[in-house]
Amino acid sequence: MNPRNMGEIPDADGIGEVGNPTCGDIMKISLKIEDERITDVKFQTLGCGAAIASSSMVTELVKGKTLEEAWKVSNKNVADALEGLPPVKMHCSLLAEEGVHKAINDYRIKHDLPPWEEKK
Amino acid sequence: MNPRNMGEIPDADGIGEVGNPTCGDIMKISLKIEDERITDVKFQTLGCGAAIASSSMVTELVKGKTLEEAWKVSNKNVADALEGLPPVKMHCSLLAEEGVHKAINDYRIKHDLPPWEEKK
Amino acid sequence: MNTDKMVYMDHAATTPARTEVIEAMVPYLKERYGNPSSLYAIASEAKQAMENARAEVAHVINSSAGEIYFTSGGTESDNWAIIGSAYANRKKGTHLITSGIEHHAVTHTFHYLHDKGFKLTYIPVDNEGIIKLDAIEDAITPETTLVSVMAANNEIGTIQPVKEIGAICREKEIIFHTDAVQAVTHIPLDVEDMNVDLLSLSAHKFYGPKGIGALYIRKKTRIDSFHHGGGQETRKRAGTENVAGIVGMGKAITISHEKMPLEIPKEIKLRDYLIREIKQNISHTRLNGHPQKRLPGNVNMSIDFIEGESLVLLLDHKGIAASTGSACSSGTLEPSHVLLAIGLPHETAHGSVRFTLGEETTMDDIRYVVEVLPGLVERLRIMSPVYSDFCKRSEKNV
Amino acid sequence: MNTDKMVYMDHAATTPARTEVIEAMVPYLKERYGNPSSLYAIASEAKQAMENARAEVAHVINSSAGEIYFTSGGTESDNWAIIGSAYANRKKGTHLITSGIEHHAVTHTFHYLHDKGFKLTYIPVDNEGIIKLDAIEDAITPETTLVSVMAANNEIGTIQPVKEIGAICREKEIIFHTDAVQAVTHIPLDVEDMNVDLLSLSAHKFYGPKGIGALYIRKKTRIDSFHHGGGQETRKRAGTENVAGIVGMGKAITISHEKMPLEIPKEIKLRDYLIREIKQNISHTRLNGHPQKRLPGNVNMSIDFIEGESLVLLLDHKGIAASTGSACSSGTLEPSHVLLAIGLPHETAHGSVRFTLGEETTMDDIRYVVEVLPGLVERLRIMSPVYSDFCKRSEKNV
Ligand SMILES: Cc1ncc(COP(=O)(O)O)c(C=O)c1O
Ligand SMILES: Cc1ncc(COP(=O)(O)O)c(C=O)c1O
Repeated sequence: MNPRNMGEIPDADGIGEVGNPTCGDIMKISLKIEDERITDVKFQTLGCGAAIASSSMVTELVKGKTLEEAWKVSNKNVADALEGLPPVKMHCSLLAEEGVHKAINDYRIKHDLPPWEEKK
Repeated sequence: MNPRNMGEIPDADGIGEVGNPTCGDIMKISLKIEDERITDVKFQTLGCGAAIASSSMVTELVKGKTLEEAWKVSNKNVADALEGLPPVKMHCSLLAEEGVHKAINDYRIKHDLPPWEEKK
Repeated sequence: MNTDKMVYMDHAATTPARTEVIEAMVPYLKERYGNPSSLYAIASEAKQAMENARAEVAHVINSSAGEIYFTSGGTESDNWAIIGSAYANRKKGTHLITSGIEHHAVTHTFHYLHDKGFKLTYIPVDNEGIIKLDAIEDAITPETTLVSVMAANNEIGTIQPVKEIGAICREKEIIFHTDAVQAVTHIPLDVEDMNVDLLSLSAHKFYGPKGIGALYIRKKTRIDSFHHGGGQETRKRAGTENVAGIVGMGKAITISHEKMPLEIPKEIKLRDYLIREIKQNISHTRLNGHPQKRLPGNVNMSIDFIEGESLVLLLDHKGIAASTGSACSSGTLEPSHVLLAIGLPHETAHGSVRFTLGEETTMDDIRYVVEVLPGLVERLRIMSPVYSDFCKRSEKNV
Repeated sequence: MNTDKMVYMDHAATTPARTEVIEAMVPYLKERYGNPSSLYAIASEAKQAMENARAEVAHVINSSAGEIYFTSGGTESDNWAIIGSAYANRKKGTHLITSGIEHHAVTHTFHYLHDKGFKLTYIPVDNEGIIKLDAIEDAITPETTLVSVMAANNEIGTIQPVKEIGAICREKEIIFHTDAVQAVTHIPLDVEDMNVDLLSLSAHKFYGPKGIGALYIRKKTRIDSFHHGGGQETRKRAGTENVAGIVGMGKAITISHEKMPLEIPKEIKLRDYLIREIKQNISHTRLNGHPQKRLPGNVNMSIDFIEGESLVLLLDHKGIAASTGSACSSGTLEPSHVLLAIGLPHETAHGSVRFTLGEETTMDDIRYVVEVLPGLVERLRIMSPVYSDFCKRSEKNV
C-alpha cells in the first residue's frame, strides 16, 4: 500500500468530503484548479485498503484533466484502473467518484457557477 | 464362524422352531432327551452372524443339562458366553433362549406334561 | 480375518482416497492453514485453492463454479436441497415428490418434513428398479414445489431417466433435485442437458476424502440456507471451510472424471462376468436391478435360503469386503426398502449381497470371489432350516 | 508480502494442525479407508479409531463418550443444538434466550428461528463484555426452553460465568447450550460442574483439522436430529463420518489439553505484555473486553482514527497475520456486533485490531509486533482526514 497524492492542499480551490465515520469510510479530495484544469489533487482517507487505493487512483486519473473531463471519470474507471474490485468493495470506488464530483462542485459554487448534476 | 452342533437330530424328542422369514431370522433347535436330561442337541439357523453364534452357544450351554436346568439358561447367559452382543443383536440371544424353551415344551406336550410358562 | 488377502468389493460404501488426493490435501492442513475468510496472504492461498476446486467440480457436471457449494457430504447436500427448497417455496405449495428407492439421506429428510406438515408422494419403480415416468407426471399438482429422484441407486445400481424427469419438471416449473452421490464420475452427467436444479455429490464415493461433498444450486433457484452463521460460500453455507477436504475433492473428481472413459467399459466387463459366474455356479440366485441400465461397478444378487449379513461375515473371513443392503442401513434389522420396492418378498430381501467394483478391481479379484463364494453359500445353506425343508420337499417331488 | 517473516497472530480464526495430528489422520485416508458402518474388518478399524477419538473428546470436558456426537464443525454444532432443541421442546414453549455477543453461527440461527415464529430475548453484556446474570433470571418465563450463552467470546475474548448460568438453568429446568468453540483446551471446562446440557466445539481452534467438530448432548436432553439419513452416530447425526478428521480431532484435543496447564500462563504473560506495550506506544488506544476474565491468547484493541481492515493489510505486508472483528464477519461492511454491544460507537468499532496468540507464539514475535505496529498506525493516521481534523482542533486548544 503505497498511495500517491496523499495529504491536503492548504489553499485548495475545491474540497469534497464524502462518507461518514459510522459506515467506516471517510474520503476527502482537495483540488488545485487553474483555467478549469486540475493542476494538483490530494486525498485523505479513513477506510479499508480498497478505499485508500480507490482514492489514490482517482487522484491519478483526474490530475491534469479539465474539470469536464474529470467529471466523467467514473467509479468503473477507478475499479478498472485497479484491475478490478471485489463486489463488496465496489462502493469504495463510488466514494472516490463522488469525492471528485463534490470537490468540483465546491469549486463551481465558490465561483457562482451552478453545480453539475450527479447522474443517478 | 465355526459353529458347533449344527444340523438336525433325525429322531428328535423335542423340536423348537422360532422366528420367521419376514424378520430375517429362523432358528430350529432339536433335542435328544433321556431321563429328563439333554443328551444331544443340534441347531439350524437362517440368520445373521450373531443369530448363528447364539444358537451354537445355546446348544453348548444346555447340552448335558436336565430340562429344569436348561430352562433356566437365559438369553443373558448366551450373550455373556459370547462375551457380549451389541444392543441391536440382543434379540438373537433371545431367539436362542426361546428356541430351547419351545423344544423343551414340545417334548413335554408330547409326553402329556403341561408346558412350562415363559416368563414375561 | 484369517487371510492376508484383501479384495475390496464395496466401492459403493466408500473408496480409498487416491495418493495424489492425500498429497494435495496435506499442505492445506500444514503450512497453508489460513482461514479462507481472513484477509492476509496465507488465507488467500487457502481461498484460491478452494476456488480452483470449485471450478474442478463445476467442470465435471457442466455447471458454473459459482453454482457449487461445499458441504460436509452427500447427506448434508440432500438435507439442504430438500429442506432448503421445501421451506423457501412454502408459499407456493407444500407438496413434494420423491421415489421409493432413495437413500435414507433423502427418505428420512422427507419423513422429517412430513412431520412438519408437508405432503409427500412416493413414485413407485418397476421390478428392475426404474422409476415410472408417467407416475411423476400424474403426481404433480399446482401445490408441488420439488421433485427429488436419485441419478443412480446405491444398492441395486439402477440408473434413472434423469433427463426425462428434468424435462417434466422444467415444463411444470418445479424444482428438480437429483442425489447423484453414486453417479458422479461413474456415469456422465450434465446439469444443463438434464435440466437439473439441485444435485448432491460426495467425495468419498470417487476416491476423495470422507466428510466433504457439494450441492450444485442452479442460479436463481429459491432455497433457504441450512447451516446458518458466517458469510462463507457466498453467504449460503456457513462454517469454516474444510479446506483440505475441498482441495482433495477437487483433485479426486478431476482424476476420476479423466479416467471415466476407460473405467466404465472395464468395470462393465468385470461386472457382467461376475454376474454370469454367480448365476451359473450357485443355484437359486437372481440379479437385482436392471441388467443394462446399471452402474458399471454394481453387482447385487439375491441368494435364496441365506441371510446376507452372515454371508458378508464369511466373505470378510476370506478377505473379501462386500455388503448387504446399503452400508448406511446395515446397522438396522429391517430389510432394505429398495429391495422391497422392486417387489422382493421379505425373506428374499434378507438374502442379498452387493459387490461394488472400483478402479483397483482386477480380473483376479473377480475370479477369487467366484472361487470362494459358492462354498460359503453352501455352508450357510447347510445351516439353514429353510433350505433343508426346501430340499426335503424337492426330494419328495422327484 | 514483501517480507519473509511470518508471525501468525490469528489463532482465534484458525490454528495450524499439529504434525502428530496429520500423521494420525493419513492412515485413515489411505489404507484404513473402510466405511465405519460396514461389517467387515477394515471398517471396524475405522469404527474403533472413531470411538477412541470420542472418548478423548469426552475426557476433556468430563462427559461420557456416548454423549459426544461428531459434526462438520462449530457452526453445525451450534445450528444443531439450537434448532434441534427448539423444535424438540416446542410443545413446552417457544421462547429462547441468548446473549448479544454470540458468534454468527448462533445469532443467525436464532434469526432463522425467529422467522419461524420463535420468540427471542437477547441478554445484554456490560462494557467489559460480561453477560448480566440477573438479566437472564429476569428473562426466563414458563415458555422458555433454551438458554444459549458462549463460554468465551471469539472477538474480545471475555470468559462468561458459564457455571452460574448453568445453575440458573438447572434450577428452572431449561436446556443450557454453550458455544465453547473458543474455550475448549484454552480454559478448563467441565460439563458436570458447569451444568451444561449442550456444548459446541470445533477442532480447527485447537490445532486440529478444519471441517470437523462435535456437539456434547447430555443424556436425556430432548433434541431433534439436524442431519437426517443413515444410522450413524447412534442415529442422531446422519452422514458417512469424516473418519480422518475425527481421528485428528481426538489427537489434537488430547495434546492441547495436556499442554494447557503450561500454555495458559505462557500466553497470559505474552498477552499482557503486548497489551501494555501497545497502550504505551500508541496514543488513543484502548483494550476491548475484560482485563482479567479473558482468553489467555486474546488481545483486542481499539485504535482511534484508523480503520481496522487497512491496518490488517499493512500488518500482512510486514508478515503479521491479525484480524479485525471476527474472521467470519470480516467479509462484511458492518462493524462487529460484539464491539457495538460493549458500547463502542460505530467509528471506534471500525478501528479495532485483534491479535490472538498461540502455542508457537514467542516473545520475539510479540516484540516484532510492538516494533512494527506504531509506524503502521502512524501511516494510516496521517492519511486520515479525521485525524488531521483532530490534530488541528488540539493545536487550537493549546
Ligand atoms: C445415493 C446416496 N446418497 C447419499 C449418500 C450419503 O452421502 P454421505 O455418506 O457422503 O453423507 C450416499 C452414501 O452413503 C449414497 O449412496
Ligand atoms: C465462538 C465461535 N463459535 C462458532 C464458530 C464456528 O465454528 P466453525 O468455524 O468450526 O464452523 C467459531 C469460529 O469461527 C467461533 O469462534
